[in-house]
Amino acid sequence: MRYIPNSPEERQEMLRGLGLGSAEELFDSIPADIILSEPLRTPAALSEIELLERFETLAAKNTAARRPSFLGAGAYTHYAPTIIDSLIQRSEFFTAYTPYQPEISQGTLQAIFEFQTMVCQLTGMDVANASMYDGSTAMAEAVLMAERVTRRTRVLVSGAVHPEYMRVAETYVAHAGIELKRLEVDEETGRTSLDTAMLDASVAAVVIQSPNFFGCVEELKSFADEVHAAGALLVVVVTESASFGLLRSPGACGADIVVAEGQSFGVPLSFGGPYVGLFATREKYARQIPGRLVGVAYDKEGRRGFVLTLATREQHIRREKATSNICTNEGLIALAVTIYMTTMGRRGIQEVAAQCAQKTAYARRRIAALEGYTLPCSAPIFNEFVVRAPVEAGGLLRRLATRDNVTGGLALSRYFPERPNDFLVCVTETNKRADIDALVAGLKQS
Amino acid sequence: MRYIPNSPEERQEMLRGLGLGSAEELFDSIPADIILSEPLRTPAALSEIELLERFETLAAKNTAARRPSFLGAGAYTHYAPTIIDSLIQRSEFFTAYTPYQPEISQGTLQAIFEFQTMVCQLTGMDVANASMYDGSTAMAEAVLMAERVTRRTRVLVSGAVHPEYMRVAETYVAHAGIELKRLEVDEETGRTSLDTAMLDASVAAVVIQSPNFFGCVEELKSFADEVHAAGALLVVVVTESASFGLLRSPGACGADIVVAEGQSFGVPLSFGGPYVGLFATREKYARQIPGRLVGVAYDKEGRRGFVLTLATREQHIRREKATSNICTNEGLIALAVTIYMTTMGRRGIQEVAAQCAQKTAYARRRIAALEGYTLPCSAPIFNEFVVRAPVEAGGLLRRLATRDNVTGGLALSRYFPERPNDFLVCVTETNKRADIDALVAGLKQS
Amino acid sequence: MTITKATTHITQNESLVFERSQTGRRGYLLPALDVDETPLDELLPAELRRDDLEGVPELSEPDVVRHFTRISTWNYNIDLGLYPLGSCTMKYNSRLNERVARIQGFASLHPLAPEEDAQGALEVMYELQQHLAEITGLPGISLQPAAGAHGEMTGVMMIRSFLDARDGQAEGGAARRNVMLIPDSAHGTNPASAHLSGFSVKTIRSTPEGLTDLEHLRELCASGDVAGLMLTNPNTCGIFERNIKEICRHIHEAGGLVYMDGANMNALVGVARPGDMGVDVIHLNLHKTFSTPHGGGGPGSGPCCCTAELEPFLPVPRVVINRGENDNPRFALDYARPQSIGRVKAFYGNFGMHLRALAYILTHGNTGLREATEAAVLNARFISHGLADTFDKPFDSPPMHEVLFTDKRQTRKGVHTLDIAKRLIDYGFHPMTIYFPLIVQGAMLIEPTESVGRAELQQFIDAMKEIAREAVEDADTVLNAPHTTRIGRLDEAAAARKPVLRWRPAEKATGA
Amino acid sequence: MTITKATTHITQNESLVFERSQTGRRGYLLPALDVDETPLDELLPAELRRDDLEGVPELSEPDVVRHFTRISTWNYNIDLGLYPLGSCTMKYNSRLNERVARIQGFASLHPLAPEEDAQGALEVMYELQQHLAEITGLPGISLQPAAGAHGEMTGVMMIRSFLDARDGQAEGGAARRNVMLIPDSAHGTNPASAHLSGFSVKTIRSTPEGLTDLEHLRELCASGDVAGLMLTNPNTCGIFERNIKEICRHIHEAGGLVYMDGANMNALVGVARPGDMGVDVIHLNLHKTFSTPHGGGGPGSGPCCCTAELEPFLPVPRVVINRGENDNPRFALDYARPQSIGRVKAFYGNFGMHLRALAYILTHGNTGLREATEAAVLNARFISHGLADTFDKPFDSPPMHEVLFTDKRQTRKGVHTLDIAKRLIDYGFHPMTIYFPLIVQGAMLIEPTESVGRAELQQFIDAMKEIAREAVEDADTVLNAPHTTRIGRLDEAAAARKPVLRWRPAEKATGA
Ligand SMILES: Cc1ncc(COP(=O)(O)O)c(C=O)c1O
Ligand SMILES: Cc1ncc(COP(=O)(O)O)c(C=O)c1O
Repeated sequence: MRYIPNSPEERQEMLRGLGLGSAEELFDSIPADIILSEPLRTPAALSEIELLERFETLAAKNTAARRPSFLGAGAYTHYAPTIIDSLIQRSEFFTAYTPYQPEISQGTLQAIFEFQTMVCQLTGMDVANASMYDGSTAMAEAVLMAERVTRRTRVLVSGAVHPEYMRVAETYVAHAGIELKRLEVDEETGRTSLDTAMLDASVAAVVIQSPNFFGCVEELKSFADEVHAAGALLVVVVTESASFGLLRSPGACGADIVVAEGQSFGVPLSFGGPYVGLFATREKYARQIPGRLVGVAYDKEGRRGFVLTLATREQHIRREKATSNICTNEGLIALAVTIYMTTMGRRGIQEVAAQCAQKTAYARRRIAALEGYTLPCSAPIFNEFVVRAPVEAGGLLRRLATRDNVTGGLALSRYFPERPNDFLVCVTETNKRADIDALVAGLKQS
Repeated sequence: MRYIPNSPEERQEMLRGLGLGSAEELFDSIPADIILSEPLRTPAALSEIELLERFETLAAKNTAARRPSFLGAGAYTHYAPTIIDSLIQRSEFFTAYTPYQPEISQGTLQAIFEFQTMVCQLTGMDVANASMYDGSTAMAEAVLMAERVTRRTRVLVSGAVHPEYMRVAETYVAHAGIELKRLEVDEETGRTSLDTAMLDASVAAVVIQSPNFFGCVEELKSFADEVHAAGALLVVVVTESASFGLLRSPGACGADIVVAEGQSFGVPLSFGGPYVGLFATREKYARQIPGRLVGVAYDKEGRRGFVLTLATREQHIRREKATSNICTNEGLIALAVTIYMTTMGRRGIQEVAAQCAQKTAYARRRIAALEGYTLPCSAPIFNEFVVRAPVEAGGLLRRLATRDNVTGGLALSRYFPERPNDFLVCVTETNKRADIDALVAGLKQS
Repeated sequence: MTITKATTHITQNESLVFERSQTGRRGYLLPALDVDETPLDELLPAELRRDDLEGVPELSEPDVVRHFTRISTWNYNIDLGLYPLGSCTMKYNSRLNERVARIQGFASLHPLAPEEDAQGALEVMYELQQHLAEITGLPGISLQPAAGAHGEMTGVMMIRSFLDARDGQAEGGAARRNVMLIPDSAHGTNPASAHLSGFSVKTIRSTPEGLTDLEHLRELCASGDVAGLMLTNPNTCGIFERNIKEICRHIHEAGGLVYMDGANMNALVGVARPGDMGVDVIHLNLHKTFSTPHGGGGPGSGPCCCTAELEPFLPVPRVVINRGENDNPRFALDYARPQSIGRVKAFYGNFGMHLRALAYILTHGNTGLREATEAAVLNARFISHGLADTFDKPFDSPPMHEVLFTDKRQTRKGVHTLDIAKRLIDYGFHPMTIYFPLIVQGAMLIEPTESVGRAELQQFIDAMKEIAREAVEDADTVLNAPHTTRIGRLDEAAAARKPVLRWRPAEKATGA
Repeated sequence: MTITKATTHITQNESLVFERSQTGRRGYLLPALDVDETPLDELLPAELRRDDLEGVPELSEPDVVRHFTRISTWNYNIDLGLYPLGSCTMKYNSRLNERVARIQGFASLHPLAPEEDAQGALEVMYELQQHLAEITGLPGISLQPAAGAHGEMTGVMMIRSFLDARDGQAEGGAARRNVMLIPDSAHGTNPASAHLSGFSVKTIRSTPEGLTDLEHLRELCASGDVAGLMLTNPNTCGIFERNIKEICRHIHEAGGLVYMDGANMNALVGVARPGDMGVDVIHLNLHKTFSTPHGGGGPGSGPCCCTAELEPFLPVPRVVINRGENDNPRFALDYARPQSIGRVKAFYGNFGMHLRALAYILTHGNTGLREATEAAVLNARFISHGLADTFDKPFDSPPMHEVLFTDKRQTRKGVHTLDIAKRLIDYGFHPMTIYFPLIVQGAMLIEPTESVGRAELQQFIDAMKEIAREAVEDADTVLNAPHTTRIGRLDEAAAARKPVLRWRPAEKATGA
């Protein structure tokens, strides 16, 4: 096997040096009756040429990857500067382990510190961790943290939170003695309506996504006041990080915990992962935060460096009492996001957001003008919006795909069977006017 | 411009610091009447997105790049291990300059030393340089070197040398007082026939390509004896380096100078360049060799290192008396070739050669069996051979391309108008049996 | 000889991006907006908008490239040398697999694309599931978990749901069995995951041989409230639990299920299968055994593999195969699994890692997979043998893919595991895993993997022996190590006391 | 404090691949042969075959990756810091351009593919030619030369052919004019290229201002045998030849042509054009001005640009545009140029570099090209100003994109240019170009390019000043520099006396 340095002959010599007659003897401590008697029934080795052909063939079957697309709903098509991928491919970054030995891991550690800082800047919070698996698990961890902080056990979750995030939260709390209650969504505005009656002393947190799953920007400030009045925490979820470039930060709106999916910042769609969860909160909750944290430290000569810190929160020290069971996180993806934020920078992140909003407004105007199509939600939006078609949306989108070679959006029936004709359209800076016009033309014909 | 660190504001400050009022003043030493009055009429700046789209569109027009191909004739389609490109993309290699400062260039210098050594091993010679522009200029430099060594002015060049190499040599010697004479090629064997009458005391060198342009392996040994008897040098040219894995080395056959095109060793076709010229010779001619040489050197503590050496041959010291005018060579391509030779290694290089020969033999048998097609040359071949079609080859190949989506080879009429029906077929380890069968089927139909 | 410098070495003092930032620098360019512009206030009311991105850096592209290239040189990495972190399986990361993961048809595929337009991706996942089932001997696979700990949580939650379904719940909805047994040698994520799944953890002692104490296990099982056992095998001492079948039988007889932590599967692939040992559910670390890059801390992938009995409880959606017209396979996502524990992550897991792991399996081939296991164990034995006379080996059972030593013989002179680890850096090696497992004092857990050659293993052994010598003759050199890095040991205690977790403008220095 | 080591730092002692090689290791796998095998002897008679590849290394893939990754860390590079090599224009190498060059439709295109199947590649070359013509003000372009020196040879050979065609040949076929004038400050490739083209070289003196001596030029022209002049502008002292038009007029009046060495075009792009100065032919270094990577010594690309008068003499083939049916453009290769000097290279030049250069031009845009020129000259001025009081400036004309200093003020204490250069390494910088141009003693030619920010320029200035101080107060530190590299100064004289130019088995050491 070409990845194994020692040749068969060398390995024979080594075995002899150890006084062993054969490789089998290496496994003498395994009872004979559980030793495999014949080779695994997996395929024989492929050469590089064959392997690449194989995967190229498979990739070609993913026809959606070659089409202009208006899919969003938790994963977004944004421009990613080329330097991101060339930098994260340096072996110094991608083949390194978790930075347990700071003296020879300063590259990773400093990058994480920069990541934590930029996440705080975007979310408007004080402290951010080194990353969670993705936005959905970050939200679940936020719910668990709210319980730790408030010692209360009920959590109100907006019905306009990404349905898959909701399912993940349900799984995470199933055995944690936490009850999730759903907040209604206002038909007309598309925004979450908070039934204050539900906001009693048992409520640990209220979880709001903004822009929400239907694309509507929530009035976070007003939520914050009511939630805090009830002694609960406001958890804000962001699935489209590009919105940070235009929308008032959750922190500025009074959020206590902000979780987000960072994929929009230079991370390939890659059929859903690996992505990266952003997790930020207030200074006072720093010791309740899940996951890794990097902090400043100095050596004897007073030189500044960075280390993993506040480890007493974590599983390898605290075991079952840890703030989370997470160990490996999304390091390299967090690095990609860091390079994205650094390259686009203060102005670029805002320009991307502005272009998303502008192009979306254009698409919205064009579609609203179409005979038979309506836009059910009245609230302000960022770069996603619901369209109500005169016909069943699933079939409509299929026609668009096959006839007009455009993926027109997401049929909401996937998550909401009761909404057969609605679909969610997402427009980003990468959608050309021509693509939008093609979409509109396609809708018109259908 | 995003590649320029200093912002416009910063540059203004710097100008002020220099007591300048505007950027224009930086160019005060240029007479006003030759200063451009308006901007260049080149296009306005493209964003990354636009630029990539632009080049993808252009690349898509290169339909030949997507077809199974049997083109060779100086540029060959071989398998290149993936690690080559990922290693040469390390900035430590590709953004470094010529290693003039050995203390901080040992990576480049050691790699060149390894390159020189492996070139010697493959060619069977004593000394190799750090690379020439490509095989064709390497051959021209060999002719010039032969004149320097022998002080004779006539050079006999086989008519079976790559026609483009021949043209390059003609240009190089045009003003060097060297006369090139062509050696006939035997119609029946396809091999060069050496007219001993021409081998007089004025002959500096005899230049033979093997395998030659028509794919035939030359009898180098017998040439060597006659050439040396006449006091001339034998220059051997190799355009298909993969052949080193199977054919007796030119050195073992008595060559005095060996030049080769290294593209076969992991270098992309890239429409003809950049490629890399290999240049090797005998110890005794080391100080007559053109181009850079890397040698072993030691520091005060006796640590081994590598340096550019024998620089007194070169233009920056010797100016018009230099052995060549070459300065920048093909460093990074030589590195790619070094990584290829190291990865494929002793056995891999031989296996590639064996597979080329085997698949070529198969193709040859299949085509020979075709009604109306003949193989004019009788000499042994490596992985290229001439096919004589019953019809005009140009049109035949065009039909194969459009109808059967295969590039069947090179019509020899491109270089030899007198051979309308002949075309050159090249088969490598990358041509699948299915491709060969498709070619044969296509020929049959035509 | 000391050198005075105007500027410390440029690659040694790269500042933070924020310190490098200069107002007005720009590293990007977007295509001009191609639609007619809508006034901002029509887009969004002012109170919903932000004015600026205070503090976010402004840099040119070369600034960015130089910054990250420079700091990257402060990292050790696999391509530089041996990275013998026990339990982490730091093996060669194939460039071919990186290339595969970047094929446009995969990299640009949206997770919500219609199934019929994503058949290639679903096929990749399906095929990987098949191979992992064959490798583990467990037929039910979910690729959804994003890392090992995530797979653990998934697995123990499945056990929870299985038991609840089987036993029903006690009055008051409490679970009838809620004790999860975990050896004291287990990785911290095990108890943490058990806790997250609502189990209370009881710890099993290890024997002097470094194996699970069967006696103690029996005792604990007696209590009747045992839901299951989480066992790592080979365990974190690098020793194969040779009583594994008996252990599984005990747990099963006690009405519980057995979870195996598969972090150490690099010792078993192609040699023995957890399913054949009686294990009910396991997670794999694709970022260990199957060489997907660690990336400085992730991403990982922690597929969960289980028995047919547990399969109904796996997370949804499942990737399944249906026979379409003229029965060509059609791959689909199946959500109709009423007993499923639900989702543990949005979408389908870290697909990019699935691609790499499948490429790993296909590149090795079935015989290559076993060959890698043999080479990994052989290398560990080579080190075990080479250091046996120099360092204390707490257990003399033969090690599998990793070998455990302690600092017992070195402590006399005040040299501890941490010092030995730091000193190794000066010899050009990454340290081994230290102070894990917790059951031995000053643990040094060494896992060379199959990706290292004989000569380098010998260099490592020589270095360790030399350090042992230094520990006696020149302890200070070891106690003050490392001496060859850009910074010395950092004061982690102080860092934790007054944590500085983000940069603030106050600290702005002069950039580069 | 000295550290004893069992093994020297692993990244500091990587051996040669040959020393690492172990018989039986393998780093490749090919698909199995899929045709029925022919007996070797039928393929080729034994006397034409070789038995083995003696000495060629055998390594696994991880061995190879580790080997080249380790030795790569011994290189300085642009992404680490300032690389101020005068005359070399070491600017930022865009990753975007690297990506463009790797697009499969270009990378896999065979040079002999039928023109109709390679239209995209031909269009790339055609468009690049158009832009270079606009930038130089010279309409005739050939992209065939592979580097600057190659472009020089091409250009002067064109002059040769032009003159022969214009003047005919003297009896005996000797050329009527065969003197090429070259300033004493010229780069070595200029005389070498002139010689290769059959010219005899006469050297022109420079004035105390660092300009071409017009008086001397007139004298030399008087002789009547002047074929032309090879001039670098800005010249290699970084000074613009302000008399350029007058110089060209003189040469033209004397019946010669003017060749301009375009290596320093980074000072002129978008600001002034050689064609407008009276230059007849020039080469460009795409690997300097247009940022194609130097690659540790190449590949380069040296397009030749000339007047309409000289165009017929350009190498064949030319890339031309024809209007096909319903006149969409059709790009073609034109060989029918009877007066052409012929080919200078197989195929069409270093196409991969053409792609990168075109990407550079399109990414900058016309205004960006000028902006880069301004920034480059500004940075050089900044350094010139910052070091003016510390180092000797041989000429006080304002520098363009590079600035020339000498070691005059430092030599008193025995510190020379070489020592200053080596000492710069300890400060984290790559040295400047040294001992070139030859017309000044101890030359230090500094070219920062536009790719470096203010703060780093200042660090460089501080370092140079500090070294100047050291040269007085602590000369030994400078004389023994560098102190921070893996090896010290190497004995180059000894290396040249007994050259060892290849590894031989004899030298085999123990590998890693
Ligand atoms: C034995 C063991 N179990 C579980 C884990 C957790 O895996 P992960 O870090 O992927 O969550 C690890 C890895 O650190 C481990 O070594
Ligand atoms: C002034 C000058 N002329 C010519 C050359 C030769 O260019 P190349 O190295 O590309 O052959 C160089 C580059 O070193 C140079 O600096």
